[in-house]
Amino acid sequence: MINKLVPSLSEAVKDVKDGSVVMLSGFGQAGSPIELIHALIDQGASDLTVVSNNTGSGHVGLASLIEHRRVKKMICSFPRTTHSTVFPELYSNGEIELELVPQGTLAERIRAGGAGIPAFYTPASVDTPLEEGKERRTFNGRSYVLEYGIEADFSFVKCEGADRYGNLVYNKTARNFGPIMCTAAENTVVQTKKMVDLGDLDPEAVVTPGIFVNRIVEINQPLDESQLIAENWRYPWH
Amino acid sequence: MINKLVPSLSEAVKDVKDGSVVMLSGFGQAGSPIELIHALIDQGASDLTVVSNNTGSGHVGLASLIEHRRVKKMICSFPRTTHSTVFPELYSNGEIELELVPQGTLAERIRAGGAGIPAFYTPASVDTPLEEGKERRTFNGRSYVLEYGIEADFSFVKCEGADRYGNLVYNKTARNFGPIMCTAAENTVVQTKKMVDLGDLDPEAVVTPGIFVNRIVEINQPLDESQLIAENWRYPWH
Amino acid sequence: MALENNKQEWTKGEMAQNVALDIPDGSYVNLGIGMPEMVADYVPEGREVIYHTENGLLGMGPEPEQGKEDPELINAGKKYVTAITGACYFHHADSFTMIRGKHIDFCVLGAYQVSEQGDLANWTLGKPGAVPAVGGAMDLVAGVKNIFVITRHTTKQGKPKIVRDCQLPLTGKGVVKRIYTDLAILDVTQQGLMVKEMAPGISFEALQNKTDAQLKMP
Amino acid sequence: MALENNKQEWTKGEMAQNVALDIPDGSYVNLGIGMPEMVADYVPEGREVIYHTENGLLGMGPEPEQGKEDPELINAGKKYVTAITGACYFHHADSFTMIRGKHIDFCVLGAYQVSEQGDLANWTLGKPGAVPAVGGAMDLVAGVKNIFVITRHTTKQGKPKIVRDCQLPLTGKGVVKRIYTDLAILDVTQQGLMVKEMAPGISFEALQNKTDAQLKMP
Repeated sequence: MINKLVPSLSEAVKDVKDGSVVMLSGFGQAGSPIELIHALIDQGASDLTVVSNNTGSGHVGLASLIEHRRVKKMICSFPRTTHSTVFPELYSNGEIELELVPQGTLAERIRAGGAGIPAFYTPASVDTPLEEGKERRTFNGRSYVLEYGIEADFSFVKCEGADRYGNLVYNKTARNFGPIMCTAAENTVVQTKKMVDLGDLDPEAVVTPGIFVNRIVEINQPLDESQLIAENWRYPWH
Repeated sequence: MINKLVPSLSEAVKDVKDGSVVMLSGFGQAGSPIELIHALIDQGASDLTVVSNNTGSGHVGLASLIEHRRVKKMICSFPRTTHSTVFPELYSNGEIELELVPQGTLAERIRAGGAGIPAFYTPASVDTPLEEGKERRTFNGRSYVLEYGIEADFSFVKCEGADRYGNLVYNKTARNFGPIMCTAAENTVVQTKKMVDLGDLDPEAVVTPGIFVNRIVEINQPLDESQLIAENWRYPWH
Repeated sequence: MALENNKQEWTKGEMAQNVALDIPDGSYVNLGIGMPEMVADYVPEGREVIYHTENGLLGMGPEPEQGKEDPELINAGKKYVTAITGACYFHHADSFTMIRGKHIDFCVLGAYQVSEQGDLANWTLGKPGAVPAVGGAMDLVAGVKNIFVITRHTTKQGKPKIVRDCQLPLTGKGVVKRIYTDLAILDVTQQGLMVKEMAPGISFEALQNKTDAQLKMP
Repeated sequence: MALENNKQEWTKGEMAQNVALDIPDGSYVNLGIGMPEMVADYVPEGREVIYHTENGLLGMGPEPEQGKEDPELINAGKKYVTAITGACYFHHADSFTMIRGKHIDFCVLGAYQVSEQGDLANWTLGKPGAVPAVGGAMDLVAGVKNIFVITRHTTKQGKPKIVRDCQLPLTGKGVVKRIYTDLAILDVTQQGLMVKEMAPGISFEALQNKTDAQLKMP
């Protein structure tokens, strides 16, 4: 019988290894799998390459993972936000690598990784400093650059509802990178606000088909990152 | 005010031109916009390049369009089915061109066309006769071929429900090529079984966002192709 | 046909069962048109296997009862099917993301010819003037983790289908992992075609005689 | 600042209104972070304009009432927003299909510099050690049908932002179609920068004096 629900966060993240490539869903706070990230801090893997749109805020979630020096390299489109201090500081000191990718290219590279497309051409970044090192090619008189699919060892994704097959639905703009990251990892680990019975999700409205999901952990009341930041929390809690 | 509903089939297809590239949704009968195709026959445009997974059955729908000698070239993955005689006959006589594309490559080329991706690499067709004429390239020790996005002048798509913004939902496996074809045409023309009020479609369950749709025509009771074929109908009716 | 010792070759049902026994619980499986479809009838008790059909359904169920057919619920062979509880629908690009992106565990396909290197020819006989049709076959062999072939060991004319080199146009090169015929189960390995199992009563010599490719016993 | 004849340059609101007037009924529009967001406040009566935010919402509505903020309903600037009736959600790859695939009609962006060829620099000042952040800007300028820039005509230090050639790192080359400043509306054409409209009371000479690029009257 198929049942992808695992009993604990530690079980869900147990086999991340030093050097793993880990995708983290979310656009800012929305869709960020904060409990899975904290479990990963507890688990201890380091030298990670993290693929995520941002670099976290305050001293919780992804910012805390970076602060714990677990991240060797960030692949992202927007490494600073209002309350991000951890990444900028390490970056200025040359203590963390950054691969800056235009947001649409990042999304398309993740989708390509999940779809068995090794590389594709896109017009974004042509004639800009981010074209540097990329192969340029002309189609129908317009210039494009070659970009490569990204595959990860793990994707950590937050969603709204899941069933035991791994079918997922999301909430509003917390969907963002979740569905494509589910497709692009060897192991996709999901935290859901609720587990539902098989058949409770409308087959026409499932966003992530279960085939893309390996493990699910139920976190009914996920932490509110902006509240934690406003109250100056740090993970581990103190 | 945005209202993409048009009053008639003839209005919906009025500006197809000789030589247009037209995508037709559907996998066999499921999802085939048969009323729009018949309206196109009546409209009269010829020398069309048609992108569709199959080539139609019997003497209705796409088969009838081909039988009326309106199609110069088919781009498809599976040009024969149980009841298809029109295309095979013309093809054997050298009276219609065929670009045979593996089904996944066809889907990805349509998606790429809609997503502003001019070209991508795929492993499908490597080391087969369908690799002929394609550029081959190695990534991480594996061979891939270069494939190009397809853009159309028109997409004709059948769906289940639509609102005046053009948001669409589909029915079961009639979804197939519809959503990607909606993205890949200059003009996307949709036949829907029902028009619903704005707000009646769940924003989390919309499959085709309205931005991809230009015109909608409501056909409450679309023809049943297999029944027409069983009863030996031909379009125009006789 | 009768084999030595009055034993029989495997029936179609037994061939399908041989395949089904090798597909573990929890697998995602795509079944080709024809004999491969029979595999779904032999899933052993206690195993949950999810069927993918490339026209946009994960969780394909059995044929509907008569009178309950839905022309908008079909499989890749355009036959009426049902959807199981927990199924979901998606469009063609997402469907081939599953295929090309190595998310499907097993694909069971028919064959015109399979070579000892695992080359597969199953999409066209390449006859001049005939309409070629490829469908999703080339994507499946390029993207699914394990490609199983189920086929009669020889053609109706008695010619070997398991060959040294395919004469017919290829679907993919070096893609087949295991071959299930009415006479044997063969593994494609770096050392060549290994006989994993033979139908009861057939000898290795008799099997080799019906096979163009060189067979090996492990 | 006061202009000749005691007339004033356009206010931010007037600048946003100038943009809004040029966006036809039924348009799909993406608004950049900051001043561009104000454009939504000036849609003329009777026009229906649909806002896209690249983090996965088509049909973005105004700010929520206080106390009704939803941390999972935000815009690209990570501000709380609402969704209009008829809105829909989608993932990031689909969102950038809309952008890259030329489905969005207008994008209104801020700028550090715009050149007379329509080159845009708006993502980084390129200072050593600073953290570069690009977001969706390069995709937007590469894919949206019409790129409008809304910006002060000069920097706070009075330096021209409309320049012969951008000194700052580019977001895209030859991408801007029209520039809305507090002093003028400028069209990027093959003949150069055409003055479409000037703020009341400013002379062409005064405008040219505050502009590094060569301006032309149509």
